[in-house]
Amino acid sequence: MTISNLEIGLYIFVLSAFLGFEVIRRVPQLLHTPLMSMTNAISGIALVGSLLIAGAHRTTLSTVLGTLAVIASTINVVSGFMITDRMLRMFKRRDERKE
Amino acid sequence: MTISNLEIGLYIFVLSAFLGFEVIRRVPQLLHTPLMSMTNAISGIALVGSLLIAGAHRTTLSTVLGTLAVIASTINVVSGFMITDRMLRMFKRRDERKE
Amino acid sequence: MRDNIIAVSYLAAGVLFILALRWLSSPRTARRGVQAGEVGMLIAVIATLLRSEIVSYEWILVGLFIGSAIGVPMAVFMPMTAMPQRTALSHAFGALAASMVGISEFYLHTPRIDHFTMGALGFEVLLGSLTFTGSLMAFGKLQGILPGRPIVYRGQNVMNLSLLAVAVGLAVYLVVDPSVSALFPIVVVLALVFGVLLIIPIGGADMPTVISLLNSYAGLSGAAMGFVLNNKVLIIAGALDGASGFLLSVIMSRAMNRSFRNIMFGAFGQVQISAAGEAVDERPVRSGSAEEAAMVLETARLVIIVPGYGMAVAQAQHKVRELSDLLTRRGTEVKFAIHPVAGRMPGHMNVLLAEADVPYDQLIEMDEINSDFPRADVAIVIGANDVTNPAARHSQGSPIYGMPILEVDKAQSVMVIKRSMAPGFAGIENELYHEDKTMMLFGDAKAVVGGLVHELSQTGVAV
Amino acid sequence: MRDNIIAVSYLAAGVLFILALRWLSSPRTARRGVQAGEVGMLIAVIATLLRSEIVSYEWILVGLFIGSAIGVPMAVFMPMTAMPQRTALSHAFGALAASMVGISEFYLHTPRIDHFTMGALGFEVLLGSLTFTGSLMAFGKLQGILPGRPIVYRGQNVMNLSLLAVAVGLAVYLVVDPSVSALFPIVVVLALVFGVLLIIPIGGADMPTVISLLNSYAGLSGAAMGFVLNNKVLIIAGALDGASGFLLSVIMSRAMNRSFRNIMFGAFGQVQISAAGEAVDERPVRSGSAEEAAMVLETARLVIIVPGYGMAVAQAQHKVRELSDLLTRRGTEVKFAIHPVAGRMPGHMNVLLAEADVPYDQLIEMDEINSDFPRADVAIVIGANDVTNPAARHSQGSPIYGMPILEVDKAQSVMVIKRSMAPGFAGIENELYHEDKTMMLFGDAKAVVGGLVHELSQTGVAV
Ligand SMILES: NC(=O)c1ccc[n+]([C@@H]2O[C@H](COP(=O)([O-])OP(=O)(O)OC[C@H]3O[C@@H](n4cnc5c(N)ncnc54)[C@H](OP(=O)(O)O)[C@@H]3O)[C@@H](O)[C@H]2O)c1
Ligand SMILES: NC(=O)c1ccc[n+]([C@@H]2O[C@H](COP(=O)([O-])OP(=O)(O)OC[C@H]3O[C@@H](n4cnc5c(N)ncnc54)[C@H](OP(=O)(O)O)[C@@H]3O)[C@@H](O)[C@H]2O)c1
Repeated sequence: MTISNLEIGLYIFVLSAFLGFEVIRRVPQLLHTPLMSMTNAISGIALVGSLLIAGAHRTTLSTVLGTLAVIASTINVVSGFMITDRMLRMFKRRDERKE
Repeated sequence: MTISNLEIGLYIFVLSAFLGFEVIRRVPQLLHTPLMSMTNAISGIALVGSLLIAGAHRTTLSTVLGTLAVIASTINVVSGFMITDRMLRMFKRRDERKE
Repeated sequence: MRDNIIAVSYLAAGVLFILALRWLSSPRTARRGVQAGEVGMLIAVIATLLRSEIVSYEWILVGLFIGSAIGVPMAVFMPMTAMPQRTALSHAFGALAASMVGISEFYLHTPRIDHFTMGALGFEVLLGSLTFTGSLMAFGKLQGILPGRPIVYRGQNVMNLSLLAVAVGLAVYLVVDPSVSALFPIVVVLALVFGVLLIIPIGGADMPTVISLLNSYAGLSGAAMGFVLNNKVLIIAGALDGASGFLLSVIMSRAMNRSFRNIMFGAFGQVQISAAGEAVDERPVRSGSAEEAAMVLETARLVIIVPGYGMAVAQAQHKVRELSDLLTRRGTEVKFAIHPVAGRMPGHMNVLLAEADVPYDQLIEMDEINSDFPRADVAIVIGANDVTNPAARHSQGSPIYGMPILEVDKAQSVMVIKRSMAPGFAGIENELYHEDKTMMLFGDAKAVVGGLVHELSQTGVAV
Repeated sequence: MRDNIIAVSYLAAGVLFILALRWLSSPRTARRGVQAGEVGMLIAVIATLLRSEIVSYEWILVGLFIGSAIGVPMAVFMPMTAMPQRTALSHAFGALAASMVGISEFYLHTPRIDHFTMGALGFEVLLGSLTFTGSLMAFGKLQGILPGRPIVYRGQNVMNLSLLAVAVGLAVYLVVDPSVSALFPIVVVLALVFGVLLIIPIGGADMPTVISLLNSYAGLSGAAMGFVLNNKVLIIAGALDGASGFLLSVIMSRAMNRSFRNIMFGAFGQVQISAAGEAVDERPVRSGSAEEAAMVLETARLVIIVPGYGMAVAQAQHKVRELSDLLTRRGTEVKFAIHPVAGRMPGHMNVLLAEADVPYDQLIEMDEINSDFPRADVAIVIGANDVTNPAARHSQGSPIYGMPILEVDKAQSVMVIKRSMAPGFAGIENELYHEDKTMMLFGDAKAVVGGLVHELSQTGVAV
């Protein structure tokens, strides 16, 4: 990593963190539990890094660790999005209830 | 400019534009006029580019245009911040009025 | 090492600009926002001056000096009523700087410019140049230097669009083959001309929306400069600016019930308002004197003041505050009803009343105050017209149909202060003036409100 | 060309993640948010699979398959009451992935690692490893595999802090001289151990705040991975995650009136609650039967239901909804008062009641409902305790002093459903139970509410 990569990373990190604060503070209490599982799902983006390690096939150690990482992040992605959706489907307004 | 610079620029632009929307939609109507003059002041950041041209002393043309640009952006910076502050000083709550 | 310090400084400046806008979300923190912005700008400028590209400071100092010599008096002496003009002028300066920098960059590097840089440069110079002349035209119209009425002729839209198409086409050609540098000045000139033509068909009263759009263009051209110079704080500030201008024009268009497309394409197809087709309201109009009005006000418990563009024209805000203070001292509750597009600029009424020392917690936004009108004994409409017009609620053919209004007609009685029966910005009649409960107080807003103040202070407090 | 597509895809994925969270700001758009997130993830994964670094897909497929085989059943069969545990487990997985990737990267490039990469790697692996074991411990405590009570011993804080200091020190040493690769496994092991020790002294009930903090750590370690791999979407997602965890823990700490510092440093200095010092309330307690309670409810016009942790324990939400429906059908207005930290997780009560089909516009937040209590004929407190304790308002020595509460004691009459006089999470007595207007209905929440439903449906509608 060069210093300019570090700089770019910092820009992106700072802007995203700011944006995260602004966006998340507008999530109502009502949806705080789905918010938690949604961020769990998004944290599954570690999958990107894991795939790169598992698929690069460089050393046995890295392939094993990479595959473990793929498993762990896939669990997060799959269960995170599914649970969030399952929860959100339950939230209904009074007028939507009798369908 | 390389393609990777373009990519980085796009990331920063998109994140900042998003952040701008989130932040600015929370500015109340009450302060829309100061908001306009504040963004005028911030747009004076073109000063950064202007200084680089005016100070590099490469061709006569670029020095002249650069100096013009420095003048134009300095006007924005100086008058923008000063007017915004002048306006905001006028906004008082009922309990602050009798001071 | 120096490069790292510079990189960190730019990041810090970007963050401070974001904080500056964030703190504008409340009047309590807004001044802190200005300070954040100032510090950010200072940091960015100092960091730039440290850069190795800068070899001589003489012209920089000259520029900074002249700029401050113009900017400081402008800030100190500018009357608050001139804010729309000032904003237009400021966009012109911003766009000027962007295109000057773009032009310099082009001639410094031509003919060895890569495609990407040329693309960003083209964008910067095109937008910058058209925003420059467009904003100057807008300034001229608002300041009254140029005639405010729209200048329209046959085939105007076709001509404007073809001009723009040619300019964009040449710019694209330059991107494909950046060595044909002779095309560049043509692009600049076409863009400058287009900026003028863009504003000609737009009436002075439609300027605020256009100005916001130009704000957004100026921001985008600044961001493009950031791409050209590979400078991230320019990109951040440009994006913030672009977002702000865009949002404000959307807010205005919504509150004015104009279509979003109408706004996006700015001037093209500006709505032609024909007041002719409408049936004339034949009910009589009741005109009253300051004395009669004062008598009604004496017994009121809740009075809602509805200011509009006429208050700005007459500079009546100080007299209005006197009236409000007088009523308050007599035990009457006074509130101000602020429509989002009252006046000619977002937040116009708020700034004027703040200038006259009206506390901002007395300025109530439309959604909140509308439920109070039925309780109000008197609604005093001071130089407002369209924003109170009940036609918006029921008259489907009206140009303001569907626009949310201040429900002044729900008050127990209404007083309207204006000089004549002339229509407002939208050019349509206002049936409110013909209602039984309405009393017209004809005259300049400052004079009439002054008269009310005089009458009210004559009679003792204990009525 | 392919690289450009990949770069644009990652940007699109980042934008979609931001939109996903943005659309969570309203229940109407929230499901669209999930879709945005899913599409973003799909785009990011496909883009990654296109990258030239990936030479073989076998282990990838194995990993994706096993992961889905575990993830899908987990999502389908997980009861809503197990959400806190699931969240903890998910942070463990995220952190595990981050540290596995970090460890691989280290061994792939050692000893030729530059200082910056080593810094980011150290951060990633340290945070990842401690979050991994910490989250597993939290999971164990919440699931009841490990004892829930805090395990405290002398010098614990000193020991934990020194351990952390050693781990950080070694990591810094590695940054300065990345060639001493033998230090790396030591750092990993120390971090893993620290994660365990960090959670040991924290009681099960304090877990939710800690979990949110771990969420934030996991996010930061993901962002560090983005720095190591020079991958921008990882940085964006990590930052969003970090911000979310941080904000939620701040919200919880505020609503629980715990100091911010207390939260920032997580476990250290967990508040020692001593209920002993307090004077015991000697007023008698009035215990009632379901029959008596039903009689009171029959004549009520407005009933406010206050659910708490006990409703979750008893899984009584479906019975509660039956009660609410029954009352509504009899013409009684029913509202639910939701305290921000009722239950053991932010939004806990909302999810449970939504599961039981209670419409969300009937769930009212604290600030809004508090003004309704004086109008309420009956407030039914179902398994809530601390969030209703009036001591928060006046008893300065109390651990919950200053915490905003639901003002149940302002209702005309109060019914409290719980199994005993045992205290809640904060371990303190609740004077509400001793008030004249309070009737205690002892028993498991599900059984008692079921009894109320039974009694109420006996008597005809026309009372
Ligand atoms: N705020 C914005 O951002 C914005 C932007 C663009 C367009 N607009 C448009 O501007 C309009 C604003 O509505 P508005 O109700 O504030 O104003 P308006 O509808 O334009 O009406 C202003 C009224 O003030 C009266 N007036 C002018 N000078 C006066 C003076 N010296 N003393 C007393 N009265 C005077 C005029 O009547 P007389 O000539 O009879 O005196 C006129 O009817 C809306 O149609 C809105 O869509 C607003
Ligand atoms: N929501 C969050 O994010 C969060 C996070 C961390 C901490 N907390 C803390 O958790 C507390 C939440 O307050 P709360 O009022 O919801 O709960 P609480 O104060 O913990 O009280 C729960 C009550 O439910 C009763 N209960 C337990 N099982 C029951 C059952 N099966 N049937 C009937 N009643 C039962 C218990 O009394 P019996 O044993 O007598 O039945 C207990 O008094 C607050 O102190 C808050 O600070 C919340």
